[in-house]
Amino acid sequence: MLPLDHVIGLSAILFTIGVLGVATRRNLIVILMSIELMLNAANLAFVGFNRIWSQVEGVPAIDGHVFVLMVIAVAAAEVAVGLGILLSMFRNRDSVNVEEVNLLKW
Amino acid sequence: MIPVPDLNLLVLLPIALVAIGSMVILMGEILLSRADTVLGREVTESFIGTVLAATAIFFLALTLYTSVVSFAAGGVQVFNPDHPMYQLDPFSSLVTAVVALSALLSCALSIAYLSELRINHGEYYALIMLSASGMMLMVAAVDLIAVFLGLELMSIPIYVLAGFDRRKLRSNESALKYFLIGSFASAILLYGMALLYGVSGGTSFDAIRAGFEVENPIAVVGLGLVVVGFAFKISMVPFHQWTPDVYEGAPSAVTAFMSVTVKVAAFAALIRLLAMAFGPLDESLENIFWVLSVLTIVVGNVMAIIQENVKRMLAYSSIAHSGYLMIGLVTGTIQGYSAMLFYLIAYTFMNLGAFGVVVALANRGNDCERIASFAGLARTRPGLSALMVLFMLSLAGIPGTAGFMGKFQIFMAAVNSGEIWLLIIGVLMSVVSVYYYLRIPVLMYMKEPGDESHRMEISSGEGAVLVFCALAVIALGLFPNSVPTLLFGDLDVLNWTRRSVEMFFGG
Amino acid sequence: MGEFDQYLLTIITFFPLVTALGLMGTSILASWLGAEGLPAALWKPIALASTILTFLLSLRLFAVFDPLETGFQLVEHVPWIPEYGIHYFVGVDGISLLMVLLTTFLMPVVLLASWNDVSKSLRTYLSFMLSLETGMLGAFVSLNLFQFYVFWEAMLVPMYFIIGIWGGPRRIYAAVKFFLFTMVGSLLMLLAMLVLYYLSFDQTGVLNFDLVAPPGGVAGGLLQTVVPLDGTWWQTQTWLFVAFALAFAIKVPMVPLHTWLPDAHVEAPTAGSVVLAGVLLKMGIYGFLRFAIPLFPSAAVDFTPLIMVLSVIGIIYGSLVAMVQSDIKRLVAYSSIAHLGFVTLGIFALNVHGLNGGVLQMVNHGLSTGALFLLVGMLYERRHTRQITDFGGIARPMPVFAACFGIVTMSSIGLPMLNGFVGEFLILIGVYLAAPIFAIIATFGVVLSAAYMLWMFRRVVFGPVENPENRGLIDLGLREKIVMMAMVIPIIWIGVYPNPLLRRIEPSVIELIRQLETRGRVVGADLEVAPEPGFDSEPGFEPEPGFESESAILDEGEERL
Amino acid sequence: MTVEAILFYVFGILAVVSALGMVLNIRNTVASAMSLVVTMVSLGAIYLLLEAYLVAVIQIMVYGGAIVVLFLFVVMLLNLSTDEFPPGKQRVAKLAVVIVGVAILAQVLVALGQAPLLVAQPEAVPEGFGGYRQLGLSLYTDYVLLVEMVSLLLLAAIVGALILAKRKID
Amino acid sequence: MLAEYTGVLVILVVGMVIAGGMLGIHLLIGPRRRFAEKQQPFECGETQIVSPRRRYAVKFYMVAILFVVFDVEAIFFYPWGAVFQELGWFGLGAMFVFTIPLAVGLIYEWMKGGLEW
Amino acid sequence: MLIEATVKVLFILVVMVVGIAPVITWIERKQSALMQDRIGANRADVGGITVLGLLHPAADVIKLMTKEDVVPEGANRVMHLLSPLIVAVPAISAFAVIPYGGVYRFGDTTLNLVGADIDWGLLYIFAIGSIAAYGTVIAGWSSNNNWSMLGGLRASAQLISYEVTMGLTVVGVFMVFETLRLSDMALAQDTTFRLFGFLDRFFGLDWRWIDQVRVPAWGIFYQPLGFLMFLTAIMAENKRPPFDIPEGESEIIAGYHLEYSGMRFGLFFMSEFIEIIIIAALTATIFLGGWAVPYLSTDTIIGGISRFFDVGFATCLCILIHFSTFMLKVFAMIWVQMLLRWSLPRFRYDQVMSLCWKILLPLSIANIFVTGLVLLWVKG
Repeated sequence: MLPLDHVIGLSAILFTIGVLGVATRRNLIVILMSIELMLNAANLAFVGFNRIWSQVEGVPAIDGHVFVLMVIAVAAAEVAVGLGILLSMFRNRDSVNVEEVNLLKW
Repeated sequence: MIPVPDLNLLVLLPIALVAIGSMVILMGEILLSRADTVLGREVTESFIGTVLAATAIFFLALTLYTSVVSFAAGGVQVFNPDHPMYQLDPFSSLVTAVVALSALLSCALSIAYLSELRINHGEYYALIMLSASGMMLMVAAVDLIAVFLGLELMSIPIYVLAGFDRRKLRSNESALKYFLIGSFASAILLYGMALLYGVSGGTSFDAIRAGFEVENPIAVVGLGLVVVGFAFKISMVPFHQWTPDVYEGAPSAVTAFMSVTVKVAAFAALIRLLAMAFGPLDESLENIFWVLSVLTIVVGNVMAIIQENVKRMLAYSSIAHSGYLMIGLVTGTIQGYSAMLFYLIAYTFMNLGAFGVVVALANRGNDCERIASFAGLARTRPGLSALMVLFMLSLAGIPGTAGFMGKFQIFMAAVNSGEIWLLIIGVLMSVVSVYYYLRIPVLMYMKEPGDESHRMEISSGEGAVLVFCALAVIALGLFPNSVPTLLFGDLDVLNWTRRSVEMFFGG
Repeated sequence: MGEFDQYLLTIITFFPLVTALGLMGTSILASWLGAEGLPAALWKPIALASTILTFLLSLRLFAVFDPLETGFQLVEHVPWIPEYGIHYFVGVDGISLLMVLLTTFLMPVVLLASWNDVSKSLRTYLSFMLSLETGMLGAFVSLNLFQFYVFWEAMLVPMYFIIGIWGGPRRIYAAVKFFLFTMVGSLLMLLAMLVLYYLSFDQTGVLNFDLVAPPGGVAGGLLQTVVPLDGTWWQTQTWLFVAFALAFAIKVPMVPLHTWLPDAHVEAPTAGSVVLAGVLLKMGIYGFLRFAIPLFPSAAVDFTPLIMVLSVIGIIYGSLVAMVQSDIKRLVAYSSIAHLGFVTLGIFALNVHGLNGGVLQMVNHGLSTGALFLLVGMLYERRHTRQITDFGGIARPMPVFAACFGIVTMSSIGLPMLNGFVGEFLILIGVYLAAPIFAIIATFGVVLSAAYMLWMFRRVVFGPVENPENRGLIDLGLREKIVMMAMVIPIIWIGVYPNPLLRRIEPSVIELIRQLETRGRVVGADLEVAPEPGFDSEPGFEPEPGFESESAILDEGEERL
Repeated sequence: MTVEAILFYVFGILAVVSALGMVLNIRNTVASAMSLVVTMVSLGAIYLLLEAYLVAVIQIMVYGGAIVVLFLFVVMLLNLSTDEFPPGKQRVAKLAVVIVGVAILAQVLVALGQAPLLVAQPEAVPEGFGGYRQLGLSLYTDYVLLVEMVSLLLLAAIVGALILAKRKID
Repeated sequence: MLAEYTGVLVILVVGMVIAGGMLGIHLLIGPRRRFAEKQQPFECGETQIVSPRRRYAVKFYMVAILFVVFDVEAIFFYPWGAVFQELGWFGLGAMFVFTIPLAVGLIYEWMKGGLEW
Repeated sequence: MLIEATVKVLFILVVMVVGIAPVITWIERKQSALMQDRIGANRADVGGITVLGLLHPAADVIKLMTKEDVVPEGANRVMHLLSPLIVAVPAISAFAVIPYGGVYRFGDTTLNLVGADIDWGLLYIFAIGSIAAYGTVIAGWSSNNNWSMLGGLRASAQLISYEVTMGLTVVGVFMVFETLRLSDMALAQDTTFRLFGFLDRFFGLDWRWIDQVRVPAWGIFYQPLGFLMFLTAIMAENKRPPFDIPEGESEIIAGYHLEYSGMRFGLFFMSEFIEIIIIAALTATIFLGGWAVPYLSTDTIIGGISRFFDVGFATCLCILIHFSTFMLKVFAMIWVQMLLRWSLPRFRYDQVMSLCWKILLPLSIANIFVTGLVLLWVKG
């Protein structure tokens, strides 16, 4: 029996770490990774909550798990495209420092 | 074997058509680019582009038709009655139709532009259609999972489209920024959804409606995060910073597409979510919307003044329009929502038109986007200038145009809810907006031409789109309740919007 | 009324627009088909013919109009956006009749006058002028608030372009300023309109933008709406009136809000100035008469002193500033401010004389100031300068011009037997009855106006021809003579025999005053009890003298001040 | 405390530490990526403890095995191993984000403290919960629409990645 | 259910012990004689002239990106395969629809040369 | 529970890792020598005793242990140390789920001869394998050597490519056996089926002798194509010839473990051989019936023996038989791998990638759908 409150707490902590990463880091890859961390925090919350709501009116409910699967798929697609964008930019300019993404005022 | 679910496949027709269209385009692009001649015609790049665009338009037109039919039929249809994810009702049918129409117009707008920028790849149309399918899923979703999936399916192709002009750094950066902000926003949104799921035990709107309690702090945080997530998509201040950059950097035709459809879809989904999953808004949320709306209006309008780039200016103006639209959210009434819907439809045409003019001016690989480069345009391109004036006036909300009817209805709804201060601010900012919208007509008509070289001929696709938008702007402005058409009789857009949102209020 | 007359107002209103669309449309069509469009030589004649036809139609309107009947005539009421109570609802009473007439009259004159002015994108120019005419006419005949607003804003756009494209060196500044000023007011008015609309909805249960009840309609118009004097702040009559008044005051313009006017007038091309002075400025006063005062009578009464003060300031200020102008056009522009001060003063006397005079003076000002602008334009056409000092002794080379100039100047000053006199006289009487002190100050303004006008006139027309360039000036040609005749004849005619106009104004004015009486101070104090006409004040309410007769109004006016 | 709880805390702490390591390690991006792998795997373990079996394995396969690999590829191939960028501007905005983030965290934690979720916690989950069988059956009946949509999403990703990353598009 | 995973836990621990132990022993008993040449990266006798920390061919990324996408596809196949017989024709149809876009994607990638090395 | 699991796990580890893995190195040398007409390993001796060269594995270990541990300059020391671990630990851990015997009943207790009988055993191996991919890539990157880097890249690109295909090729098996649990799969193969039973649908007959042909219900008979593809994919996963491009010595010297020496290299080396065993065990389990004796199901065996002995003993004997069968199959598969490794030349890298993306991937998807169609047809 897991302390589910703590599971949600853990997910909140991870989410915050992700937000902090996005906010403070300037390396695009790390920012992307932080975003992934945020998604994972949400996934953890989904799974944790699904443990609570494993039954709704007597029927096994796995909305949370399905959501997580979808999120994982989405994350994969997102990462694929995101790194594609990064590559196309890298081809034109040799940096992944966010602050150098400055042709357009940030 | 499990019993086969009782699926209503016809409901999926709009999305299916768009999806099939995108795949047909991809395959067509491959086949065509490997063929030397087709039906005796030499296969050139522009020929491929035209054929694929025509395919896209064909499929989008079919989608439009099906969604209109579904709207006309009325009623609520769900894909899977046991587990509704996707529900085609008047609201979603209407928004689907709008999305399909604006995607269609964007495709037609892009044909010449793409070859002008030498980025004439058929994938463009496929991506537009994929994105449209995401929007359709999002606006018809009655389940958080579907909303999220639709949102992503909408966004991911647009990230790519923003960077479609790969050789240009600005396009790269635009894509990158949009991607970073967009995925950050979806992560926030997702966490909000997780919390909402946690308090209600289900992801369907019904479950959330049943489980949501204002007293529960987790639920409130969840709702807040969801709203923030959407706020990024609709560029609500203070989550708007990406908008001008992305709009500026992306190829103009893409900007035209995303400035319109994303806003329509995101607002529609937000309305749907708020109305169906949360019911009447809590007052505190209303107050937050109030503040954000004011901020959005003010920031959008004020920042637009100092822009020197048309696309940036239009970006800030679109932020401002988001603010006006949010007035509808503040009211939270049937009138407010239907006004928002009308405004969105009007916004579709006028913004698409405005960007369409920018697109039509793009010359030899370069966008015509400095405001100064519009100087004296009336001399060389009188027709385009006249259209631009019309779209600017509509954006500014001058009577007789769709923009005015939209604003008017929003204002009506707000007055009816007693939001006078909000309106006074909105009105004063409208005056400000007139100032920057008028700059372009001023330059076009009242200044001497500079040494800019614009494209001197307009392609038939662009022309058709611009004229269509112009006619729509005028028609919606003058006869919102009976847009005259030759083929389909009079279109009662006003009642459509109302009919669409009545559903949320048990109508 | 025949079948034709039934749609007369619509036809008059939209005929110019149709012509404009035709002008543009044929060219677009032609360029599509690859054919040649209308030959350029025909554009001006077509536009002129259209305006003249409109004028003839409005003469027909004048003839059909029954001066004895109060209320609106030739009413048309067609659903437009009935969901929101928006109807296409037109009709005229005496006041709007005159305004329509003035508009349709000025347009051909203007077109004729600027025959050679405009060479740059002529067709666009003509289209703008024609659609401007539609906008103005539409605003004058609208009886639906929404419709009024649409036309009110719609006429802004062509005017903006006329100033901005065909204007003088600082035209862009002037155009944008003009546009923005007007927008501020009108958007606030829109808000007030909406508040009023929902008030009416609360009271009647019907969504309705109509000002009065349409013929055979069940719903009462907005005029029946009881606007509370207290309540939520944004529902009090005061605030609604302020919002409306702001919009109209900017348009008039009343003094602190007038700064757009000199710029716009000076920078606008001659035709633009004439239309601006002749018609557009009247729109503000017309708005007061048609909307602001009858809709919010108590607030209007409350604000009378303020508006009168502002008007008087406008008169004095306008005159004084006009006096120091070196540019003729600017001088005329400031004189407009002064004159319109008179008009507002007369209107807000809120009695028959004042209102009569005010309305008449609107027409007069349109004619005389319009004519002045035309004359200045003619001078400018010849010399390309408007500095008073550049002229002198114009009378010698241009006798006809000088004569016309003289008549118009006199009219502007208000010389008896010319139109200006009638209006100003009536106004002064009205104001005197209402508030003598203002009448006195206003009289002083008349003197001032005489001073600067005559001073200008003398320096331009008389004296030796010092500037050699003035020596060879050619006198008015046939076209210009026709134009000037067209202006001068009504100037004199009204001066001598204003009765046909006054006869038509008066019923409307009396109707307006009746509105004031019935919906005066008591109204709205209690939402439940809407007093009947002639209903005396109830005990407990602040007693208000009934407006039984003209004398009663006079008494009331004296008593108040 | 049960074994499961102990394992949860172990993996939880591991996840937090490695997540912090990912965010705070500014010298070595590869190490950041590897930290992320640890986070992902720990999360996978926690999913197991939460009896989300299929999700757990998919988490490890896709997040641990695919997504982070992609990150690692990009990091290594683009030589982004170190990133000692000069200190950035926009301190205020970032500070704001940080504050807001921490505030939300605090809010959620406080909320959790106030309204414990324990109320509804079931001791045991239904038979087959979280296994591939239940999930598979639901996915392809109740959620079949989403599955189809995912494939469109993946199509978009394929097309998009090719368009953006390929050196030459014919 | 969770009991089944004890073995996994055990083998992970044992595996780490084995691998770590082997490394540890080696570290203990292995000799240590360092000099500069030995420490140089092995470049067939040449000194290193190009750092390996540079950009490599884009093909690698393309493969990785494709992998991510198709890996997700694969994970949707696993649970489906396991319950396939229960799902029956409906499941086959659903999976067919699921596969079409991916097949299109694969063909597209193939024809566009995204799979060329 | 913990003890039981530990014993089961340790048993398989001892047998496989300590017992077989060293032997395989010897087998490989001897087999290659045989195929190339050489003598092969025969020098290592303890006091003159060479035992056919069987001492070589021990000599290898001692040698690796006593080598110097060189870390090149510029390398990332932590990562350099970690990567062999990342490779080795997953390789070892994979044994946990491989059933080396069926489920046996001793009175009230049941004995399940698998380290961890988890529900999604095959996926566990995939997941473990996907983690192992980090080892190569990190090794290549951390060495600060161009060859290593290139090798690491090639290795990881190859690994991840084949991971997808490997997964998809076995989906057909899932569909047939309706499970992801390896022990269930093995159990399901402990029977026979009518090879041409599906023809009933078409001819509706009791149709000559051919109808009565029964074969063991092994995956290989259900999924012949799947078997070939899976074997190809999983061998490519192991990066052994003919898929040894990542370490192709003629191109990039030794690939990602170029800069590894001593036991660090030893771990890479060891895991490669452990993976051979795992591949063998896995293919045996999925496709070759695992511990099942063809035509003799567990019940038959126990039933048969218990006619003579007591049931408990019969079961024990059955376990022995099953385990031996399993080991036999494993060795057969190892032998097949060796055979392939020494017969086929190395592919070019583009061939490897084409094979994966252009042949195996479409084929495996097609296989899935054909399997589905046939299954549903047969079921009716």
